[in-house]
Amino acid sequence: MYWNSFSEFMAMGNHGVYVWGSVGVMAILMLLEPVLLIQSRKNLIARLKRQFRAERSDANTDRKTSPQR
Amino acid sequence: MLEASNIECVRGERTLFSHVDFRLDGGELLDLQGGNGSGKTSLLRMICGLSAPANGEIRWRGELIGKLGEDYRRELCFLGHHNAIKEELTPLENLLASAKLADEILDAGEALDALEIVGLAGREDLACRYLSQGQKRRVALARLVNERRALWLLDEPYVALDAAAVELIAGLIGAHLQRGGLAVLTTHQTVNIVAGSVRQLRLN
Amino acid sequence: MLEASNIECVRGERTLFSHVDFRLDGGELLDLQGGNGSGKTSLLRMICGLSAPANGEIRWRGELIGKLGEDYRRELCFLGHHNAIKEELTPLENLLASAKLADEILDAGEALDALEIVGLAGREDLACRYLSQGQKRRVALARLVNERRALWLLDEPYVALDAAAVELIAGLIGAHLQRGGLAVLTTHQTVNIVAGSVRQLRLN
Amino acid sequence: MGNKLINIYRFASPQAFYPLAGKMIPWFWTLAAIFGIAGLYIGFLVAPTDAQQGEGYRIIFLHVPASWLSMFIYLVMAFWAGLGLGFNFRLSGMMASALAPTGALFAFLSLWTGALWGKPMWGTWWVWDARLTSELILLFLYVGFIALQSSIDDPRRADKAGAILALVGVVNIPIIYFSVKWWNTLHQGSSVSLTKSPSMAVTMLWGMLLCALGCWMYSIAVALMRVRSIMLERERHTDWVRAELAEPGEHAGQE
Amino acid sequence: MLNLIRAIISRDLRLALRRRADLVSALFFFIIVVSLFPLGVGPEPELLRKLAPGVLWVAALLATLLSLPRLFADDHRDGTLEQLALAPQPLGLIVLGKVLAHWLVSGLPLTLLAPVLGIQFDLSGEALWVLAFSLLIGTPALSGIGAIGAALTLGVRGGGVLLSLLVLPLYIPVLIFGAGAVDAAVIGLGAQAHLSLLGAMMLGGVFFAPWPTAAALRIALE
Amino acid sequence: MLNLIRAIISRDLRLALRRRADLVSALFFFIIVVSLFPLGVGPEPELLRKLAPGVLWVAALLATLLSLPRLFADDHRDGTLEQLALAPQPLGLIVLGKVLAHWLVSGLPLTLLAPVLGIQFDLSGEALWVLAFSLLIGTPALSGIGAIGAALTLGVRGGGVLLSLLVLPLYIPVLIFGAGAVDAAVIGLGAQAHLSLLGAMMLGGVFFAPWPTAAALRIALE
Ligand code: HEM
Ligand SMILES: Nc1ncnc2c1ncn2[C@@H]1O[C@H](COP(=O)(O)OP(=O)(O)OP(=O)(O)O)[C@@H](O)[C@H]1O
Ligand SMILES: Nc1ncnc2c1ncn2[C@@H]1O[C@H](COP(=O)(O)OP(=O)(O)OP(=O)(O)O)[C@@H](O)[C@H]1O
Ligand SMILES: [Mg+2]
Ligand SMILES: [Mg+2]
Repeated sequence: MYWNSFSEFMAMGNHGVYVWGSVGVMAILMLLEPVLLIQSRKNLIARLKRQFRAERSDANTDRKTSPQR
Repeated sequence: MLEASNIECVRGERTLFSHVDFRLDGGELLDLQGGNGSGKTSLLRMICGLSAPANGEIRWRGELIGKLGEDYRRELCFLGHHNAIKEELTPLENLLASAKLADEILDAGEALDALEIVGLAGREDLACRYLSQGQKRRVALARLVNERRALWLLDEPYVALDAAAVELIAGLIGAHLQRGGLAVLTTHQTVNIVAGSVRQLRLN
Repeated sequence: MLEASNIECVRGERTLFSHVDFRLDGGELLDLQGGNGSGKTSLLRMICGLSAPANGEIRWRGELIGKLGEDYRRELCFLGHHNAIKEELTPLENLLASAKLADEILDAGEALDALEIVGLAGREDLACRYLSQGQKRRVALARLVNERRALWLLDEPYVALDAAAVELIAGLIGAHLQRGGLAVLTTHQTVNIVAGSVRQLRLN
Repeated sequence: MGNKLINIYRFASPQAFYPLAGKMIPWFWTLAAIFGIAGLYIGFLVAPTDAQQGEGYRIIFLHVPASWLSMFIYLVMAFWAGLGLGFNFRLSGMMASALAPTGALFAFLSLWTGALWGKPMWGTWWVWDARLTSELILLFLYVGFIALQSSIDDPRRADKAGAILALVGVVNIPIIYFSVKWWNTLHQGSSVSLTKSPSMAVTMLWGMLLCALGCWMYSIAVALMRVRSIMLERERHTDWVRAELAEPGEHAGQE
Repeated sequence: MLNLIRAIISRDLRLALRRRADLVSALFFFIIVVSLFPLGVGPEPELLRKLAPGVLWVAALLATLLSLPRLFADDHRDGTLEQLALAPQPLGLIVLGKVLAHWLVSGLPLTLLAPVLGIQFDLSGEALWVLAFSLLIGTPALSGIGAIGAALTLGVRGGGVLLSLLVLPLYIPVLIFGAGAVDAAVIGLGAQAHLSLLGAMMLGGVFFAPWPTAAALRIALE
Repeated sequence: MLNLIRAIISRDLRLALRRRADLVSALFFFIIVVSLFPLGVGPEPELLRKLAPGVLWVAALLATLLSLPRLFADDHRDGTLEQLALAPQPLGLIVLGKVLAHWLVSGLPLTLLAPVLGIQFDLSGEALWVLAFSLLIGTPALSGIGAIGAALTLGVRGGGVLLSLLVLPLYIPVLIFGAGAVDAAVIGLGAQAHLSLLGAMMLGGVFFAPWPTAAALRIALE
């Protein structure tokens, strides 16, 4: 292990802002991307399911209400 | 109500027509006839007040239309060669926007009904750019469904419409005339309209 | 010569038509029918090769049109809803330019004759922007006068034309068919064309 | 289309690929985590300080992987797009669309980390030198690709148009990569090369490589996740999507 | 009356949103022009700081100038302009609505974005404020004055150039006072005088210009 | 083949002449941008000389960028593009013709005018030559590359901005080398290297770009 203390690690030889700024943004974005993906996938699936259900019920009611052509 | 006397139209160096007179009252239809380029569109634009005749005058309820200005425009509905619809907007948005600009009150429900009447049910929310030629024309004509202004000026409304739609528009014009409205119409197709009386005016 | 089998057309999420088949030989006219938005224009564009059908194939002299490419395009003349004329150019310039781009030989004399035939005598040197709606259409249709390609695809050629011009264009199409040409036509007006045989295809 | 092509078409069909991708995703996540943690451990806890740059140099463990990936993903994306344009595979267009946002992310991160590095090292956030500029162009290209695709409604047309753009933009990649060689710039030249022995300390090299591998695995995982969503969306009219989304209790294909 | 203006604005904004282009294009153009300069001129911060007011204001002016031809052209082509001219309200009010919509779509975003771009040029906080404020009151004047030119050149052969020719002389005072205000702030002098002149121009551009514009439109439709 | 290209060029030139706008607008825009700068920046000759290569090249680039949307849009709207796509010749050749016509209308006049404007900025004779030459070989590349973007964004929602967004990244190298060449000449270094790179870009832009453009046009027509 290279570092002597945690505070030294955080300070990064006076370049803490830059180093941790990079690490932070990169970490946030790389975590955010999959989270957003999962979220949008959930929404998509819900939307598609709703749509399919609507189509099925349309088809059913059509068959019930409309007389044989 | 609408009177034109001794109208002359000059385009470029060409006199398209001159000494044109007519008079139109409530319930009457003026059927403007003439070949391509005979000046029908030009005459209609003069009646609108968009351009001024080289000679002669046009009166509405006895007054010069130039003098009446807004009061005249409030009683007039013009549909030209161009559809005056925006390709980016949906039929519903187009209809609502044009009603608002014309200072008419039209709620979304009425607009949807109008669109259904002209056969655009199911396309209310599709941008107009995707519509077929005839469907675009129908969007423009949907204005007529709830139009209660006295004077309709229609420049070849039937263009690009299929037989059913032509029938429908003719019916709308007929109903307008029966309500006591006036209409000036140009078309190259022969279509029957039920009207108090049809006057014909042949240019050239 | 022109064969289509099992064509399907999808626009957006909507299937406009499917299982469309037809076959057309020399001297025959295909009369495409259907209401506004039924897919006539879409089918014509597929026959041109401008868009690909979702399903099915179109053959010309037994070969797929996609494979033939330029050889097919050299035998085809398409006139769409749009006139494909430049408003800034005169009718004469428009006609000459479109002939050149289509790799046809047309000298100024022939072009002037063609314009006269479609009734534009005296307007050859007026920029098209000043022409009336019907006159613009006539400029576009003037191409047909000297057109000797085998396959004509005409999308509502009669729109905006007066009765005389409609007659004239119908005559041009008839002559083309009698020369052994093929034509596919859409129109909402009923016009008689003298042809070897007329096949009708109703979409929707 | 010949029969052979149709076979490949089937093989690369979304229907076959969808479950396969689903199975692969966890593996790539695992690999990404392993490589990433190892790389960061070496880079931030083991590697010694740099004589000239002090501790600030540690940004290299983020900056270089991000820069590499931003270029590499573009190449892969262009490859898929070209495949789709040439052979009309449905899958390849979807892959290209799935890769673009991740590529844009890395291009942005390359710029961001580079700027944060530049401030302490060069005293400025930004200079208009060849490498920095061409990396910015790369970001624009990604954004342009995404914007172009999203402004075309018809997915088939969007794929084709995007493909043409992606292929045309490929010329930018060698420009970025060789910019430091072709022009003398502020940005430092390549220190990792296959021919010469690496000029940097071995630990640092390892840290960088591991981080890059981690980013690579991450990209694959994320792209696979995204492509699965795109597949569902685009193929929503097909029976396999209906079957895929059917609730356990009910029949997939009624009728 | 307000109703009408609101209707016009909402229609135009919706169109802009639908096209997206209109909304972003002036903005994007602005960003491009402003960022291309450092690329072409070279990166010395001292030089850039001197350039900043000029570049930012010229870019804003060009961005507005470029969006002008489309102000009435689309409506003209598809027949909407005829309908507007036939509407039972003064055409001047309709034009006022369109001018405001144009500003919302082109001028306002520029104003909001300019300070961010100013940072690239290393401007001081004070100068950034003056920049934003000068654009806020300067851009409506640009839209209003431009509308006259756009209407005069509607459907005229060679419209585009003619438009610039007509409008530019009228824009130059706005440019000079706008850039002057920022310059003054950069040097540390007060920008008060410049700004109040700009304000007067804005009032003229917004409330006076629509009437000649309406007259020009009626002529174009004849 | 040459016949076809000639036919296209002569048609497009005649249209441009008829519209006049097209012929002068790029040029006029160029003049405006170049002359507005001294107005915005202030009159110090030292500063101006430093600015000159950047300003002139950026202005040329913007002038081209702005004329791009109309490259295919008019033909698309009035149905001519369909006819071109149905012509019995490779669409790529037709595009080549249009690119050349575009250059004749926008790039060539710029090139001829640039030295005159360069004098305003107090450039040396040598630098003026390099400026003109760099524009002569650089502007065809701009037209060619731009055509790809114009075709890709044809009829697309948000066309205008998207076009700039797509084309600009590809223009930046041309800008850098173009302005770089003039810069080198101003400082007194050789501009050889820059110019030969520009030449390569020109060949690519003129002879390679038409093919992706043609493909993009076919997609747009679908
Ligand atoms: C926004 C600014 C920056 C951008 C866009 C950028 C871009 C890039 C790119 C694309 C690479 C990968 C290409 C290659 O491996 O040859 C790279 C590598 C690298 N960059 Fe940057 N960079 C930026 C700022 C910096 C700064 C400020 C430094 C350090 C002072 C730096 C140091 C490095 C190093 C050491 C490498 C690795 C080169 C190697 O070993 O191959 N970069 N950068
Ligand atoms: N500057 C001009 N010089 C000469 N003739 C002109 C000029 N401008 C217009 N024209 C002519 O004026 C006429 C305009 O006709 P208008 O559009 O009113 O005809 P229309 O009866 O509506 O025809 P259509 O049935 O084709 O719509 C055309 O014959 C046109 O050629
Ligand atoms: N993206 C889309 N989503 C849904 N429907 C669409 C889409 N694009 C086009 N359409 C529909 O496709 C059809 C296109 O029809 P087409 O233009 O071929 O009709 P047409 O038979 O030529 O009609 P017309 O007689 O009016 O010219 C229209 O009904 C239109 O509404
Ligand atoms: Mg008419
Ligand atoms: Mg049709």
